[in-house]
Formats: sequence, C-alpha cells, structure tokens
Amino acid sequence: MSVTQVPMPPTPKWGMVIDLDRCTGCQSCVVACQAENNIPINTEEAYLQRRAIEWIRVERYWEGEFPNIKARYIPVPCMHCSDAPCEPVCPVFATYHTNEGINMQIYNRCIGTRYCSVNCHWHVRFFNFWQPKWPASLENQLNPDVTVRTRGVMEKCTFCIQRVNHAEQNARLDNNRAVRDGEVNTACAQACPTRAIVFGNMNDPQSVVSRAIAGTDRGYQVLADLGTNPSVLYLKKLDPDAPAQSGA
Amino acid sequence: MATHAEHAHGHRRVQRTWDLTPQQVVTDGLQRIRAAGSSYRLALIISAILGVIGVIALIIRPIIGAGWGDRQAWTYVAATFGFLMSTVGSAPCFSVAMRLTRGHWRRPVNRLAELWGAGLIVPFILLVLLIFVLPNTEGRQTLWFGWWAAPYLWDIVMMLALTICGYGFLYVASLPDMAIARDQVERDRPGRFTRMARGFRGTVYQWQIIDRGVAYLGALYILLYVGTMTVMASELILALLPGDNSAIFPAAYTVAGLESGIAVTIIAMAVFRRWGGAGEYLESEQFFAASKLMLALGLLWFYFHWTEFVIWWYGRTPRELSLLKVLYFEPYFWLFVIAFACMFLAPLFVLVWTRIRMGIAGPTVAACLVVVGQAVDQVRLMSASFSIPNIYEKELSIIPNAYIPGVFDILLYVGLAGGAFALVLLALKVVAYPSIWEITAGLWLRARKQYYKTEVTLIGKPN
Amino acid sequence: MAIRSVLGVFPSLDSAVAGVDAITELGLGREDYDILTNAPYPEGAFGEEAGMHRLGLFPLVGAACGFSVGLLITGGTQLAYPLVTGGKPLFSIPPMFIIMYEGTLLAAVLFTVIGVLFESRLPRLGGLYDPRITQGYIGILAFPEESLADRAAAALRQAGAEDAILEPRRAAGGAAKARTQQKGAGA
Amino acid sequence: MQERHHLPEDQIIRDLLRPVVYTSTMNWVAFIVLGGVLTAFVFAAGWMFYWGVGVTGLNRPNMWGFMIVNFVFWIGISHAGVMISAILRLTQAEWRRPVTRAAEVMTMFSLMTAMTFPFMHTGRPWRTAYFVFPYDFWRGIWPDVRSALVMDPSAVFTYLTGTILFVFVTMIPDFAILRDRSTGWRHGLYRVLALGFRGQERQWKMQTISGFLLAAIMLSIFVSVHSIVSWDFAFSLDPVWHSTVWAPYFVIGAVHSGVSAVVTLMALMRWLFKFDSYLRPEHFDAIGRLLVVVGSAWMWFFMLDVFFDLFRQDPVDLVIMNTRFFAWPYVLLLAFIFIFGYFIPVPIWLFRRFRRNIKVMFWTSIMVNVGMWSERYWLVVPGLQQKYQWSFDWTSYRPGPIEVTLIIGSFALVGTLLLVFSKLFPPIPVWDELEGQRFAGEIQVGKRTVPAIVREF
Repeated sequence: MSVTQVPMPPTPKWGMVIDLDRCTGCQSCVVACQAENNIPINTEEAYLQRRAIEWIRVERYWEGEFPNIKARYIPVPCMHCSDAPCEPVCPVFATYHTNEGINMQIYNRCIGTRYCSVNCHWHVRFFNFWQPKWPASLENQLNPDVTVRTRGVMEKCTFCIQRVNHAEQNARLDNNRAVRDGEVNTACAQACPTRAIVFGNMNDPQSVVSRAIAGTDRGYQVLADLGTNPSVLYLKKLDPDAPAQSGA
Repeated sequence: MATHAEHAHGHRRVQRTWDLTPQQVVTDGLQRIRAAGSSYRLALIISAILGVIGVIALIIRPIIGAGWGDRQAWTYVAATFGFLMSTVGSAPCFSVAMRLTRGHWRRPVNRLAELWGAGLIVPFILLVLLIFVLPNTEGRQTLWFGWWAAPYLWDIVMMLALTICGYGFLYVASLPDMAIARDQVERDRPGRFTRMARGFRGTVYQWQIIDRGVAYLGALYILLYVGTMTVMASELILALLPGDNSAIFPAAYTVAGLESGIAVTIIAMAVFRRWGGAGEYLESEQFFAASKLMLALGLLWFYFHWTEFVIWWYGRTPRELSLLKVLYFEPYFWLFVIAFACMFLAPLFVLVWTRIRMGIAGPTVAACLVVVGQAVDQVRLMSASFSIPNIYEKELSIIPNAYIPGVFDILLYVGLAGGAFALVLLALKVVAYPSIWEITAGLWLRARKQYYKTEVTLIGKPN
Repeated sequence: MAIRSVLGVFPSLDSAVAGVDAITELGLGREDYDILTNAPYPEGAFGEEAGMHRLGLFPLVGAACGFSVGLLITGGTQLAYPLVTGGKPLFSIPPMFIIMYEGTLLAAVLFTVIGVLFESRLPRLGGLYDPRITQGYIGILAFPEESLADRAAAALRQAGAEDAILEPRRAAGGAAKARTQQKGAGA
Repeated sequence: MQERHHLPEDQIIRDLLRPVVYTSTMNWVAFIVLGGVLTAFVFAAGWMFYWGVGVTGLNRPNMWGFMIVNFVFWIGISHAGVMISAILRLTQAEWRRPVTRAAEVMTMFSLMTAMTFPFMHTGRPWRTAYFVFPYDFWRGIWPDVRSALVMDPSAVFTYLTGTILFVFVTMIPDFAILRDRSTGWRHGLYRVLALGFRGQERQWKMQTISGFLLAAIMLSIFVSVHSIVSWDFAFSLDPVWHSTVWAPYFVIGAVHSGVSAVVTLMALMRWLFKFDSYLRPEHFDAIGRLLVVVGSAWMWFFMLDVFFDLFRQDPVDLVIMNTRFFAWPYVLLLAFIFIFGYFIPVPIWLFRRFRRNIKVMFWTSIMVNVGMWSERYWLVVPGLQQKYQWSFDWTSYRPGPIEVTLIIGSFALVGTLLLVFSKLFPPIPVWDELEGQRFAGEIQVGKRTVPAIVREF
C-alpha cells in the first residue's frame, strides 16, 4: 500500500509550569484529577492508613512562628523526569519513557513490586492497596477513556495521556499537523481558577508553557540536584516579606 | 578453577624444609648475620642513595618554587605516603593473617612479611609533613565531627601507634632469634644482639610471653592498620573531593593495600630464594598459598571498585557523575586502566591457573605487577584529590586537569620508596632470616609415614 | 578376549591390601582392578591410580556457554525491545555484566555437576556390587580375562575376602562393554 | 583436641543415621509446634493473597517493610552454608566435616523461604509468578535487565540451583549408604538418588575434586547474591540506602548472621539427635574463632556505612540518621545491633572456655541473629520514612498482624523443612565423617601426642 508521505510533525515534549505565586491551595486541581482519571474515592480510612491516591496533591507547609505564620502551598503532580529514577527499577517495563517526555505507566504489565514508588523522591507514585470501589451511584460517571485499575498495581499522573492522545489523533487526521498550543490541557490545569498550572509543549518556544518559564527568573525544579531533570517546573512565590520558599 | 586436590596428585614433591635438622636451620638463620653477602651490601648502598635523593628532593622542592602552602604541590608526598602505607605498612598484616590460619606453610614467610614493617617510620614522617597542608575540619567533609584538635592530632596519634606497633611486632616476633644470635654469634664480645635480646632464655614463661605478645600485637596491628587506612583514605582523598562520601572507598583502599602487602612479601620471598640462600625454605607451597591469597584480594579489589562504580552509575546524580569523571574517566583514565590491569587483571589471569601458582615465576611476576599497579593507583588518587581547588563545594563543579609531575616529584616518589627499602634491609642486620624459632617449631609437627602402598605426610595440629 | 569381573569383599584394610597383592601376582595391572569403599582412603593406599580425568574442563566450558547465553539474553532483550528507562543508555553494559556473571556461574555449576557424573560414570546400570561395602567392607573389583576369573576369585578368597562374587557368564562383546562402562573410558 | 577419639565405623554409621530411622519425643513435639505455627503462616499468606497487600501496615512512603526485611534476613542466613562449606573446603579445615551438610541444607531451605517473601509481597503475585516462569514471551515483553529486580531473581535462582546441586553431589555417597540399609519406598527413593554409586576410587576422586571446584564457584555466586540484594536498595536514590558500601557490608553481615545460625543449628542437632561425639566443643571453638573475625569485619563495615553517611553532613541524610539514632523504635534496634550483634557475643567468643561451652555458644548465636534481624530492619525501614524535604508526606511504618505472623511462620517453615530433611537424609555427612576418621593420625612430640591429619602431599 502506498501512501503519500506527509512529513512528521516535530515531536513535542510535554511539560508543566506551576506558578506558586498564583496558587491559593484551593485543591480544585486535585478534585479535577480525581474526576478525570477514575481515581478511587479517598475515604477517611484511606487517609488514616496513609494510602490515599492523589495523582496531584497540594502540600501545605507552615512558615514562621505563631502570630506571623504563613501557609505555603505546593501542588505536586508527577514530575515526569527526563531521567526518571522510577523507570529503570521496574523489572517488567511497566513504566518507561515515551519520546514525548511522558513517564508512562502500563497497568497491565505491573506486578506490584512497588520499587518505583520506593525510588520516586517526589512521592507521586501510588499503589492500589485494596481493590478500588465506587458507590453504585458513581459507577456511571467513570471516564470511559481511562483504565480502571485493579488492586496490586501502581498508578500515577499521566499528564492526562487520554487527552494528549485524543488531541494528537485529531491533529494527525488534520493533515498530520503538529498539535497546536491550547488544543490539549490537563484536567488540573483546566480546573485551576488562578491559572497557576500551565501545560503544553516545551519544545515549542511559542507555547504558553515555554513563555511562562522563559520570561522569568523564578523558575526552578524540585530536587534538581538529583539530576533527573523534571518536566514540571515551578515558579517561586513572590513574597515581599519573607524569602521565597524553595523546594518545598 | 584451581584446586588443592589437583595439587595433591600433580607432583608429589615434598618440601625440603621439614626434613632439615634444627641445627641446619640455626646455621642458615645466622648465615647472613655472620657474614653479610656482597649483593646485600650492594642493595643496601643503592637503596640508601635513593633514600638520600628522595630526602633531598623532598627538601628542595618547596624551596625552588613549589612553596609550602600549595596543596597541589604535595601530591607526590601524599602518593609516596599512600604507597608506603600500602606496601611496608600492610605486609605485617599478611603475617598476622597467616598466623590466624595456623597452617605450617606460613612459618618461613612470617618473618619476611613482618620485616617490611621496618620501613614504617618513613610514612610516619611523611604524614607529619603532610598534616600541615590538610584543611581543618571546618566546613569540609569530615569523620571527626568537630573533635578537639581534629584532624591533626588524631591522624598523627593513629599513625604513631601503628608505627610503634609495627616495630614492636617485628621485635617481639624476632626476639627469640636475637637470643640465638646473641649466644651463637656474640658469645665472646657482646654487641647489638646482647642488648636487644635482653635476658631471653627460653623459659616456659618467656615463651608464653612471646606467644601472647605476637598474637596481641598482631591483632592490634591489624586493627590499627585498618583504622589508620580508613582515616587516611578519608583525610587525604575523600575529604578533598567535594561530595565524595563513598563508604566503600576506605575499604577498597585498605584491600588494595593488603593486596600489595602480600605482593611485596612474595617479591621478598622470590628475592630471598634467588639471592638470599633461602631456597630450602621458600618453595612452591609458600608461593602457592601466598599467591592464592593475593588472588583473592585482587578479586576483592575489583569487587569493591565495581560496587562503587555501579552505585554511581545507577545514581547518576551530577555529584556522582563528576566524581566518576575525576577519579576514573577523565583526567586519570589511563592511570586507572594501568591500575586496573595490574591490580586485578594480572592476578586474575596469571594466578587463576593452579599450575602457575605452583611455580615461582608466575606469582613473582604477578606480585611485581601488583606493586606497579599500586604505585600508579596512588598517583591517580592523590593527584585527583590534591588538585581540587575548592573543596568546600557541595558537589564538584569543575573537573580540574590532570596534575603532571615534575622531576622532583618523581625523584621524591622513587627516592623515598628506596629509602624505606633501605631501612628494611638495615633491619636484616638484627633480624635473622629464615626465622629460626618458628621454623624449628614446625619441624616437630610434620612427619612422613608409610601408609600401605603410599607415603603420606602427617601434619600435627596442636591446639 | 572376554573379560569377566570378580568382586572380592574384604572385611579389613589389611586383608584388602593383601588382596591387591594377590591379584597383582596373577598378572593384573593397576588398570585391571578397582577398589570399592564407603569413604575415601588416602590416595594411593592401594597403589597409585593412573586414571586421567577432564573435570577441570567442564566448568570452563560451562562458564563460556553461560557467558554467551547471558550476553545473548541481556544484549538481545535490550536491542529487541528498545524502551528508554531512566535516561539510561539503550544498551546498558553494567547491568548486563551482572546478569552475565550469574549466567556464567550457573552454567559453570551445572556443567561441573554433569562433569562429576560423567567422569564418575554415573548413573551406573548393572555391574557387580555388594551392599556390605557401605558397611565398611572393602571391595576389590577385578577385571581378569575370562580364563583367569576363577583363579582370581580363589586368590581373593585366599587373601582374606569374605566373599568373591563372579560376574554371571555373558556374551563376549557384552562383557567387554561392561568393563568399559565400569572402569570408564579414561581409566 | 583431646576429645577426639576413634569410633568404630559401623557405630559412626549407626549414630549418624539415627535421626533418619528413629523419631524421638522431642522430635514429635517439634513437629507439632512447628506445624501449628506453619498453619498460621499458611493462613496469613492465604489471607493476604485474598485481600491484597492492604492487610499489611505498608503505606505510601513506606512501600517496603517487614517482608523485605525478612527476605534480606533469610538470604543472609543462607550465606552461612557456602561460607562454612566453601571456605572451609578450600582451606581444608578439618573441622568442617560435621558442619558442612547442615550448613548447606540450611542455605537451601532459607533461600526457599526467603524467596517466598518478595513473591508474596508483590501486589499481584499471580502475575509475578508468570513473570518469573514461564515468562510471557508471546507478548514480546522481555524483562528490563537494567532493573535490580531482574538481577535479584537471577542471582537467587543461580544460588539455589547451585546449592541444591552442590548438596546433591556431596550426598550421593550417603544415598548409597542409605540404599544398602533400607527397605520399602525409602529404598526406592535412595536407589534412584544414589545413581548406582559404588564407591570406586575414581568416584571418590571426583567427589573430592568437585568439592573444591563447586566450592570455588559457589563462593563467587555467594558474594554476588547478597551484593545484588543490597543493590535492590542501593541502586535507588533514597538517602542512606544509596551507599556504595552496602554490597560488601550486606555480604559480611550475612556471613555474621549465617555462621551464627549454623552454631544455633549445630547446638540444636547436638541436643536433638545426641550427636555429642560428632559435634564436639572443638568445632564450636573453631567456629567461634571464625565468628570473632567475621563479626569484627562486619562492625568495621557498619561503622563505615554510618560514618560516611554522616560524612557529607547532608541534611537529607542527617534527618534519617537522626531517626535511626534517636527515635523510637530505632534507638532500641540500634541497641540490639550493638549489644546483641557485637558487644556481648564477640568479647565472649574471645575466651576459649566460652567457645567450648555449647550453651554459651547457643545463646550468643541466637543473640547475634536477634541483633542482625534488628540491623536489617534498622537499615531498610527508616530509609523510606523521611525521604527528602517532603515533610508533609513523612510517615512511620508499623507492621500489621499478618506480617508478624508471616515472619514468625518463616522460622517455622525453615525449621520444619530442616526436620523433614533430617528424617530422610543424615544431617551430618556420613562418608565425610568416615573419611575424617581415616585421615586422622597422631604425631609424638616428646611426651605430648599431637593430633595430626594426613595430607597426601
């Protein structure tokens, strides 16, 4: 079968910028992620067991002593490290790196050694300790584009891979063009009321996410000295009184 | 793979040592003390000249420009220190290890291993000089955690204790032979043996003291040696390399030291066999057993370095990558290759064959290569650590270029090693070889016996 | 000429050595008799055994095989399924080395054990044996010419054997084969 | 060695085969007690299979816990076998003879037990089994050789295969002895296993040489196994785990705990099977001396690990070291490590009188393993609790009842397997003991008779 060769569009590198100066700690990203990605309901019991699953979580730290105390928030999704320490430890290739810079998790392959979680220093890999259950009323709201995981497998933020794939499919059908900026967005970025989270193609200098990081000197990576080169970048909080919070 | 059993029915040559009479052992042991040979004198003169050259180089070098304060200029002093610690310093440990195994083959070898300890004063003096260029513990990586007078006082104390213990070990282990020399050689005019042997008459009590003294001093020596090497590896190398907290390194450094300690002992065995008239005492059994141990330590050398490498390879943090570069892959790559070939590949591929280990030449060649490898490896390590300009970083940001030695550096390295060797040769003036009392004690514990159609050796194992 | 084996069962070491002398007088060489014991005696107690063996070769061959298989598996899987993990090279040598090391040693062990069985001619099927040997009796298994067999048995008995068992008479070819099997090709 | 005396050969055979043919009351008691614990073990394992890993006390940062600790512990115990039999064979130490079999068999069973733990511990054990054997090649997904968890099974399987073969080869002559003295199904079993062994001179020669060859190979495997187990931890970037010294440190720790376990086993065998004239005080003496060296080397590596973790004064490491040294329960475990693992037993072993006292040796060896179990827990668990700066996520870990049952059950499992083994095969190599008798001699030196051994060269 001969097909007219259409040049392949340049490979994107998906990335995220989180502006801590804009983050209010409202947790809407957490809720959006929960709804989008079929994450089991985190009951009180799950929290008490320290086994809650939140692909993105908002960590809250206190700064200062009592009267002058300040709350600091840092939303933490998977960093999608370029040299992710969690990947080479998996014996069955259940996690690997796509050429679009996404740290992928393949649930079918996973046998649950939990080594990836042990070697993830951002604590963003979650294990299904129990068989996930939804109340009957919620069973019909599960996202059909996202696998429902069983017990005994790891899961984590996928940069809403179902949305990325969808956008790329559309672009491919549309004369194999590149995905345009704004065509794909993660649930957390979409839900963020203050636009603190921006998602997009890091390889495209014109994308919102590239411009967000290019136009500032506040950018940093969390645990940069591990040399894993995360794809999620943070912008420091601007604070006239206190030194900027670094690295959570 | 080599086995004892192949040994067992390969040749049935029986070592001649155990058929000697005690009188012959005494005669052989006192031979050199009665009349030192010309080759001995020649070796002593050459090594003494080397020593003088080394001392001159050591003094002149800072005067003609290198200066006292520049740490990098002291690279080769540190390398000499490390090299001597790994050879003359570690050989007595080999003696202790042999005593622990309680084999009879060790008896002619012990004295040779202990003898190297006579050179210990040289590394001690070098450390006293080096201590002035070491940074204080403020703000740098350190084992001492703000101890009083650390690191200066404690480094010196450890090294001093090691030196004293080494000389003490040599003295106690050869005291009975000094008494023999006192009675046999200096019967008419009391000399150095009379002074050194004191009142040793060989009473049961005195023998107990000797036995215990050798055992305790030996155990103490090993403990001190391991401790000192650990501390020195951390002071001279790890502490000067920003971000290097490789815990295996002191162990690897010590094991490399022990390996070359056995190597120098094997070389000494070969020399004594060839030129020292000890052919009846040092036969394939000794070379076989000593080289087997050297092979084992060579394998350990690789194992320890491999674990360090593979952890860093998996870790891949910028800190670890820069350390891999500075120590192994960038400026000192070829030095590492030589050390790797000499310290691991040579023992492995030469000594893995039983037939080679049964001979004399194979182990000797391997031992010489190990000593060369050790010398090169010390240069690699000390050059890497002494040329870091800013040791206070969290991780090494710039990999410095290789340190190229000057003429004085080389002269110093060779000269001081020769000087230590001269001291070892000098020690032979008061220490008998072959060691009379140990070999004689072994004579009683071997017997040949007819067992039906074959002849077997009985080896006594007194507890 | 056909061989017919004889097994003399001796109650003590002294009588067994006498038995060895007796059959040596009959003209049997060292390769014509074998000693069966329940534990090793110092080598050569019954005369030097001249058997060659190639046991040392087995682990070397095994190591070579294991190394190659390890190389194939580790190299092949990385090339066949090139997935990037953790920014490591697609063809990572250090981990290969570790698994190849295990493969080398595994095959070396397997081959050594095969070698031990092969060189000791195990498993053995048939051949003369007496359960008293594991009680501490010493068996002298002689392989005389068929014509000498009865005399050998008598000599063994004379030397102090409690029993001398003669192999049942067989076809000539079969007996010769039995001898090779019992003694081993290298003997 | 005054207590060494010559025993008639048939008495040796009879004594050493006694456990196979005679079951004492204590033996039955042991079977029943161990069987009871084992039932609990099976129940706990089944419970966990049914409900999932949720029944354990594991949580998000602490993804590995008790079961991994226990895996490391049993792998460590398994290192005794080869340490004892390989090193002692290679150095031709005469006192190895009665010790080797028990040590090797313990290696075998503790390895099997150890392997059950990572298997049970995975989220989907059925998939894990599928991953190990038979691998689902049809999907074209091969294991990632870069993962330490691929090296680990390969090393453990190599070690287990090697150990089983090693034990088998050294047991062939004993199978022959049993074959000639048994009837019924046992006879059939031993006949098959003995492979028609007749004790030809050539067969004995092969037996001796293979002892050396296999010992040398097993020694190389043995070093790699625990190194790779340590790399399961050290290849990660977790602070305090990511230490270059862990491989040899784990190996020497394994030898320390394993050799101590051999002492425990020897004392138990002596008591249970009345092997008083075979497992003599001189054997405990020799092992005690070995243990002083091994224990001190272990202490050196322990110190290296601790000191060089603190060497950089990196806050990330300091937090965990602080927990290890000052927080409950790690401070207690640390005390166990120091006191039970080293500072009580090793000074005791320095004295000949105590080394020759079986009761003292028994209790000190138990102590060492209490200390060494604590050490594994102390090393592994705190490493995950306070990783990096995410103090929001720091959590402690407490094992659940299922995990505790599994750990206790693992001891029963090894005990039962050892007991069953001793009902089928002699726990002391009979032929080796006979050989030892034949190779023993005496040398007269003045008024003293020195025990001697025969060497053929």
